[in-house]
Amino acid sequence: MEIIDIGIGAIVLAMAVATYRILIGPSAADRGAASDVVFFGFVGLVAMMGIRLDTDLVVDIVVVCSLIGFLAALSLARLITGGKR
Amino acid sequence: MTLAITIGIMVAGGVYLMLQRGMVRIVLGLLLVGHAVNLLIMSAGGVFRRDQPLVGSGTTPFMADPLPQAFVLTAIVIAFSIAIYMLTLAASGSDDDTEDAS
Amino acid sequence: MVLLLLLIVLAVTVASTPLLNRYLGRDSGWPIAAVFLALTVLVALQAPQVLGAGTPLEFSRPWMPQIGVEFSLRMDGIGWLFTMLVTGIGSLIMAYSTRYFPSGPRLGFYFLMSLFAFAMTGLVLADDIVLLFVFWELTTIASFYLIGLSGPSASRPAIRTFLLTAMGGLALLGAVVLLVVRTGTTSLSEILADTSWTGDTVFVSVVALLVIVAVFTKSAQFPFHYWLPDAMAASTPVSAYLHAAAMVKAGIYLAMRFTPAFGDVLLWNVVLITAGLITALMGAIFALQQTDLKRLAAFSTVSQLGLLVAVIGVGTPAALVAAAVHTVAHALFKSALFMVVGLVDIRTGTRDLRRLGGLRHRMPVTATVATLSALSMAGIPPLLGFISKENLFESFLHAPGPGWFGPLAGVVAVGASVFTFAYSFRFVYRTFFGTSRSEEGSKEAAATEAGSGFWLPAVTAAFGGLLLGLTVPALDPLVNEVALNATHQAADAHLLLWHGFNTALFMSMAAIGIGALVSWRLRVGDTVAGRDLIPFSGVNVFEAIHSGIIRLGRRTGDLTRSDSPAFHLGAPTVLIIALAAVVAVFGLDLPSPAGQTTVGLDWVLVGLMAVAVLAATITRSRMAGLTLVGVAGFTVALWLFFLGAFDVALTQFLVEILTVVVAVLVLRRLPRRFHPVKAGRKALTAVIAIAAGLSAGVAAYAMTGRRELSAAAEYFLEHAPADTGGTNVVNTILVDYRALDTFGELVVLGVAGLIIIAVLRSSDLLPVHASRQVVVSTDNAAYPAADNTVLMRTVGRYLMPLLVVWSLYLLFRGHNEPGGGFIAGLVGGSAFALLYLAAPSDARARIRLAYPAIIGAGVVVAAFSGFLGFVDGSFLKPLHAEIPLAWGDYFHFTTAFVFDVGVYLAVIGVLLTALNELGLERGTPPGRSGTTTAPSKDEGDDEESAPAVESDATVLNGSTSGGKR
Amino acid sequence: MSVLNILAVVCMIAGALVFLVGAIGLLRLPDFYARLSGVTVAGALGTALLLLGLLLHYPSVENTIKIGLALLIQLATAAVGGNAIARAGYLTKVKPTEITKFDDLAGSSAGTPAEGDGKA
Amino acid sequence: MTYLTWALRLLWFPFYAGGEIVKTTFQVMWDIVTPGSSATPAFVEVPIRATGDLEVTMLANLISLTPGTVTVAVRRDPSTLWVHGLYVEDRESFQKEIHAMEDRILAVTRPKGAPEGAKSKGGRS
Amino acid sequence: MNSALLPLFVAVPLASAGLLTFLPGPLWLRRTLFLAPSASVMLAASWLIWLTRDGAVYAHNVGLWPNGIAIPFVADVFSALMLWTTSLLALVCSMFAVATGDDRKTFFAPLVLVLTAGVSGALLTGDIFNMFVFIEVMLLPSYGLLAMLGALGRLRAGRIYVTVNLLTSTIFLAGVALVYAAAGTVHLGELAGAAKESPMVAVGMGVVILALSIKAAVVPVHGWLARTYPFASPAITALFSGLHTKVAIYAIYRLYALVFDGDSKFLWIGVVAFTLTMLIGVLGAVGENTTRSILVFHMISQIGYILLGVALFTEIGLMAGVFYLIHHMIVKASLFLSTGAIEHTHGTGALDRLGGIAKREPLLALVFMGAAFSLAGLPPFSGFVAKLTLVIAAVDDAQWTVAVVMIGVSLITLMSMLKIWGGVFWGRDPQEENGDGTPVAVGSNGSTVTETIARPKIKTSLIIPGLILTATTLCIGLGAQVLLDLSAQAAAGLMDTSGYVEAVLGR
Ligand code: NA
Ligand code: NA
Repeated sequence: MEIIDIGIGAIVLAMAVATYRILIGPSAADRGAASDVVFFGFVGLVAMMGIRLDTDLVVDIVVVCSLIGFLAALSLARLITGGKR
Repeated sequence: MTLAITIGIMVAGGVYLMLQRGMVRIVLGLLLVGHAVNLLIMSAGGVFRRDQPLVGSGTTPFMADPLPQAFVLTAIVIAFSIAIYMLTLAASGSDDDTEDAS
Repeated sequence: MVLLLLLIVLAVTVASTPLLNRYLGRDSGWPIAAVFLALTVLVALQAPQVLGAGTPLEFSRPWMPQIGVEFSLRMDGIGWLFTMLVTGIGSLIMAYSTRYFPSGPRLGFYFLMSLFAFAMTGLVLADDIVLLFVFWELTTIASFYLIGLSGPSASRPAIRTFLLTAMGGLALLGAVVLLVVRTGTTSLSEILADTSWTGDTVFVSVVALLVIVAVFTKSAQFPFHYWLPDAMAASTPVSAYLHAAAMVKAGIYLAMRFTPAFGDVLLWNVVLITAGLITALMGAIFALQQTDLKRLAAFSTVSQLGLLVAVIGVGTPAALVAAAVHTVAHALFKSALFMVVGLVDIRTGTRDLRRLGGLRHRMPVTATVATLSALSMAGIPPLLGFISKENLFESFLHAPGPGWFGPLAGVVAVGASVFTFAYSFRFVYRTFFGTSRSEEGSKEAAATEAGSGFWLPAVTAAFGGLLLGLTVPALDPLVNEVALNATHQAADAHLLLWHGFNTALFMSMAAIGIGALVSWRLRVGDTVAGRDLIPFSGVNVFEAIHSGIIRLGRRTGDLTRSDSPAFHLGAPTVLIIALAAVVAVFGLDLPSPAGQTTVGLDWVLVGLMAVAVLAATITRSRMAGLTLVGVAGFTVALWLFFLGAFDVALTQFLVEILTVVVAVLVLRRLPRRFHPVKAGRKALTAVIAIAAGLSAGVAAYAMTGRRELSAAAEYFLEHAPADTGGTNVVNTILVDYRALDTFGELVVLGVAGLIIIAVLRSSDLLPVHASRQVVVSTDNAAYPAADNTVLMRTVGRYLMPLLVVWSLYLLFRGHNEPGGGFIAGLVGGSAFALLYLAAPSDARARIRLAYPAIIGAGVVVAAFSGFLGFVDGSFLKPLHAEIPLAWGDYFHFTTAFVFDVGVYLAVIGVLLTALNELGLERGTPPGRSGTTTAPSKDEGDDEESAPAVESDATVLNGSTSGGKR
Repeated sequence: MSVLNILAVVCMIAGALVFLVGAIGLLRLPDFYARLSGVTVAGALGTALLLLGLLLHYPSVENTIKIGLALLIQLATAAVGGNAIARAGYLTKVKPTEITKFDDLAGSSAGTPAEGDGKA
Repeated sequence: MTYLTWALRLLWFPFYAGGEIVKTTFQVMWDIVTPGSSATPAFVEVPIRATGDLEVTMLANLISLTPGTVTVAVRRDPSTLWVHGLYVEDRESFQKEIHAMEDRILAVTRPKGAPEGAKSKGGRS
Repeated sequence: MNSALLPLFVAVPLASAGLLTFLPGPLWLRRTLFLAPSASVMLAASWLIWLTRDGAVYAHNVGLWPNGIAIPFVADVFSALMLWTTSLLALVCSMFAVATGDDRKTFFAPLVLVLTAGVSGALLTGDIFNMFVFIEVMLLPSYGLLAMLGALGRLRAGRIYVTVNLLTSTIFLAGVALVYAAAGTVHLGELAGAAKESPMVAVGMGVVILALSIKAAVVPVHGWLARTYPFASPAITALFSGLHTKVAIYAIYRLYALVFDGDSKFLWIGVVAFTLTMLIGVLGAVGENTTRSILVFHMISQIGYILLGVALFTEIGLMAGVFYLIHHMIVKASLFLSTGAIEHTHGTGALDRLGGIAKREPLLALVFMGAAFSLAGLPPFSGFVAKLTLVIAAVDDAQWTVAVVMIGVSLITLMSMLKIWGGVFWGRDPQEENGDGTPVAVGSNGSTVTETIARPKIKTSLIIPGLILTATTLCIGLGAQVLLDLSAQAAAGLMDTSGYVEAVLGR
């Protein structure tokens, strides 16, 4: 158990909360917003894992994640509007 | 233990979804089961060694088994390929429903 | 060699029928008859050796040495007898056929008849039990088609006949296999000489029963007798040959052949005698009932075969002598009678006894033939039939078993003969005597005698019976040899017309006398004609069983007749659970864990996964389902991080995002909510799911993590840099050690792209689902796409180059650090995804690259790098080169990199495919116009009608880079 | 453990807590539009602190560039993503909370049609 | 001279933006962790002077990045943003806050800095 | 032979497929690229059979990595025979597709080539993970081929097909994982005999074999096959029938022989399951009413026959099984092609809407009849030898029930073949049955089509592919010793795997 684990736990809890919001909605837009949080949580966790696992290779991964994660949000926005751009 | 529980949860959820109506839920279920099996492959390498297998970083005695990682990578790509095809099937024809009535 | 010559000549005859038919049509029968006649002579010339010296002719060549099967032939007395029948009668029938049919081509008939002769000859000559079976089945097949030749109405009888005789064939196969396995040889003579198996009562009974079934089906014995009248749908020459003289005799042949083994097995004696006599009696009665001449002849055949089977069942040398004589007699008179039926039928146009009569004046030759044959059949001296009947009676009296059995058998046989006399009389009298029962001027009433070519064969057969009756001692060598072959005992029979007064003679006289009385005084035929003596017919029984099996089959098919994937997915799942349960019940000796597999932090992932999966299972919103499974996917990626699999985690993450991107393209066409499922099904599936989860979890816990690092893993960690020049061991496995896996993987990915295109070309995408058509408010500033997408486009403009650069960066460094062709390709593909998503309209989003070509190029490049490996001795063997760089360093180049480029291209190609094929509205398909209104049209996304890649991969307009717009 | 390392951990834990609060906002805030602020809390400051912590733990020029880049991308994309989802919500008529004072967007003029916007 | 101040403004901008984000983040966080809500939400139309793609995007994004406000819709001609604010006292004061942000951004995107008289151009006068 | 060439069995078709996706060229060139790889694979396989006929095993470590590290490609007489037969079928079915014009459909040619490459890879590889990959290479094109061509229900069938196969592949992979967890290797040479020694490996490999059994459509997991195959286009059904389930069967033979070393403990499971498969399959067949659904159920039944060879695991049983496998692939494809020619020309395979074809198409009738009799095990076709040897093997092993079921099933097989024969080739054509000879057809929606429809003549090019295969089954039946010899050699290699192990591990 390291101190950073508190942070990891907090983020995972946050992701769980967001997951709950995805489940209950009520609107598709709510779900989209909450999935964004899950995604941010993932990026944050990767960053923290860099410290936890003692490697700076995660830096590259964080870059890739933030580059790509955008697509998910834009896609979900499209889904909310039923394909309307 | 933890990984095994995760695998169990994913398989249970995946199988449940897979046995429902509608192509999309089946696809989602199969995706979950596929992920679970990927974790099983990781588990097969022995998850008490968790350092990543980059020669020069980390300490060799704790390096994870690289072979399952290669397997999983291949498996992920294959599953992805099939998943997008299955989604295409879900969106072709008249409906993604797979049954006349529940 | 004579034996081989026989078969070769017959085979050549079969092969030449097409040629003969082309030039001779129905007259093909003449040359064939000539060949058969020549063969008859050839066989007859063997008599001194086979019958006189008692030395069988033999021939043998290996056929399937692996199971000991040989192509071996043997002609002993029995073989000689039946070969003579096949070729001799065959010759007559072939000649007869030339006039029976109207002129014109008869390829099917002559081909099948000669094929049958070939098969029948093979059957009676085969000395290998497997070979015998082969010919046995061939005769069945030939019969099937010969019946079927008669047209649509014959198809059902043909099928019935085929199935029944095939059933007998399978019984024979069973016997064959049992004998072969037991004796270790397939040689028929060796098996029959082998006494090791005849002592085993159970075994011998089983084999005997199987052989009996074969005999009974082939020779139309009760309760399988009904096929023979059914088979009368065939043309008359076929009936005369197959269903009277030859094929039905195959059963008789088989029974004779197996007599050495079964002759003193009581089961054999009793079953054969009982069933044979029942058949004889029943057949005779039925024959008497018939009004159709041909059916009369058919039932008569059944009856006569019954007598034959019964007498073989007696099993004594004398009985076999009787059987041999009666076989000959029956062949002659029955083929003659059938030919008479044909003559009458063709000349008068009917076979109905109720319409015939008085033909003796107009068809004197036919009448003579009919009378002679009928007399022989009825057992009147001096015809051969009389002699054989006498011998039969005599033999029955000495049947084995309890004392009363023989006399009873004799009485029944006499009874059958009484009716035989009656129907023989009826046949001749009602056809040829009295006056015509048809109106003046009808064809029946005006019929005249046929030409000599037509009746000559019948005359030959009928007079043959007379001649042999008069010179019957000439048959002594034959019948004695047959009896010797069949019983392995000498018979010493001396056939005579006059034996003096004995029991058999009295029995004959009784049969004739009562028969005459019955015929003359009681007119039984007319009394019983047409009545159902038994409430069901064999045909009905057959059809009932047949349709019963079909119904059962339908039910069996219904078990899995579901189009629900869930059903077909459930079965394997339950099976796996069952396997797990069995393993759990029996337990496994597990080694102890090789290390601490659980880290405290892991539990947060377990929790997250539990939340995500639970939520995914209960939600009914499609979007929630997709994103929640996405969350589970992210959690898997995190797990992979925890386990030190960075490449894999990154890949998993990227795949997860791209799955969402593609899924959205699809989901927007579908209803917003999942289909409802009944509570009962939910509960059932939940139970299965939990059991499956439990199985998987326990298996994962119990069966992994219980050994040290594998030898292969140790090798990779130790040698990867030296072997490959790369330090990212996972990547070196992917592109060096196991490049073949990766090659396959890239093909899979590429093919996914191709099949998406192919399937959509063939079926069209769903129109956006009615309930999916989101009501979008249009009356406000948030609506216009061009203005509101400016933010993402602007950001995208700056991100694009970054994505491209980063993707190339990942491609180049993959060998040493996380990255590689696949990850790089996904990042590069994301650039296109971004372009697609940020475009203000579908038209602007269209990517004008020939993406199938990119996929193909990826495969070709990867294959090419594989071929390069042959330079160094193996496919996909990486080549290495140190390329000097301007600043003095060296760049380590390896063909593994070329391979990675192939992967990269394929990935990009597939992503482009998905975006373009699924993401854009396609031109409205023909025939469906007007039914769908994609909402994008309402929303002003202008539609360009030309798709980027229309024809199959022939367009390569890849010059326009998507990035430029 | 160096000062930087301690700082890094502090940063990270702070980031994680901010993040958690943002996520809790998803539950507590009254309507969709308000909950978007919770998303922003997590996505902007929360993530930024986490990335900063990472940089402090592995300070190097290369990492500074990369993490700076990552931060910039993260903020830009989070903002655009937030906008896209907010707009999608509005277009699909997600009801604002009743305490919403006014809505200038309802019935607002869309302006002159721009190129590429078809007939809208 | 202009370019020197521009460079300074450019360097300062991240700190300004960061400060704004932190400030608003804490405001929203406070609202989240304390019981009840002090929210006074509204959708506000904000006319802006920013014209280029980059300027509009930066402004819209900065609005979205600061918790409590999110850009909902964009119009290019005339340049206007519609912003959802969580704490809107009244339309004018909210627009003023946005325009303050806009000033900072224009000061970065235009070497000459933001034009004077921001409110006079596009305001709802 | 230089065993380094073995990967070419995979690489050449794949490269050709890649080229075909973008090569503009004229039709003849594209068709050459389409047909030539299968033809050359067939030639090469013939050579390979010649080389391995005496029990030689050729192995090559792809990439020349050390033993146990590299993926080995291995060829013995069994895999060579399979290669030969699969390439023959690929070639013949491709010819049929060229005749029907299927080959001009989008990506048809590259997909078929990839499919055959996957098959070859799965047959040659000596590594179970690699086998998984090649099975996927084989399956992916199939997913498309099934859903892009064929009957009305093809999309629904496509969904069942892809989901079931994906689940099965996932199960396969789980088995591979368990094997690796237990044994630390996925290399077949290193795994030789492992399941006999280690129960954990046995369980893992059991899961793999179970997955293969699903792919082979063994009862009770056969339902998917019957609900999917009839909906593909005839050429595709023929191709699938010859290739897919048969690769799974091959793998079951290979893995059980190698990894379980023929362990007699588990054989009874196979005996029970495969006997049921024979029975349920044939009953299902006789209950169906269209040519292809009858044939498809038969496939299931015959899969039971073939697999009994491995369940007996005696020298003669394996020989019979291998012989049966080869025979069945050829015959089944022939039947699908000849009925497919009818379906393609007349637009239906329903027994009650066809009739009297034997008279109009005697050659086709001959082709069908030969294959049908072969299927039912009638002499002189190969099916007879197959059935005979298998029954002998069963009796030899004192499996009385099995032998009885085998014989009984062959009667019902004949019955259902005659059902097709009577419904399609004999009997009256319902189109001509409307009273005074004015042919009237019933439209697909049940309405009566008034215009006269003359039955078109079936093109010879549609008959020739089936003819080739029927001629092959006849030749195999008449000259049975050749294939029996090879099968016996294959069986010997399965009974004693030391040759295989030595070839891949050098020890
Ligand atoms: Na905000
Ligand atoms: Na019909």
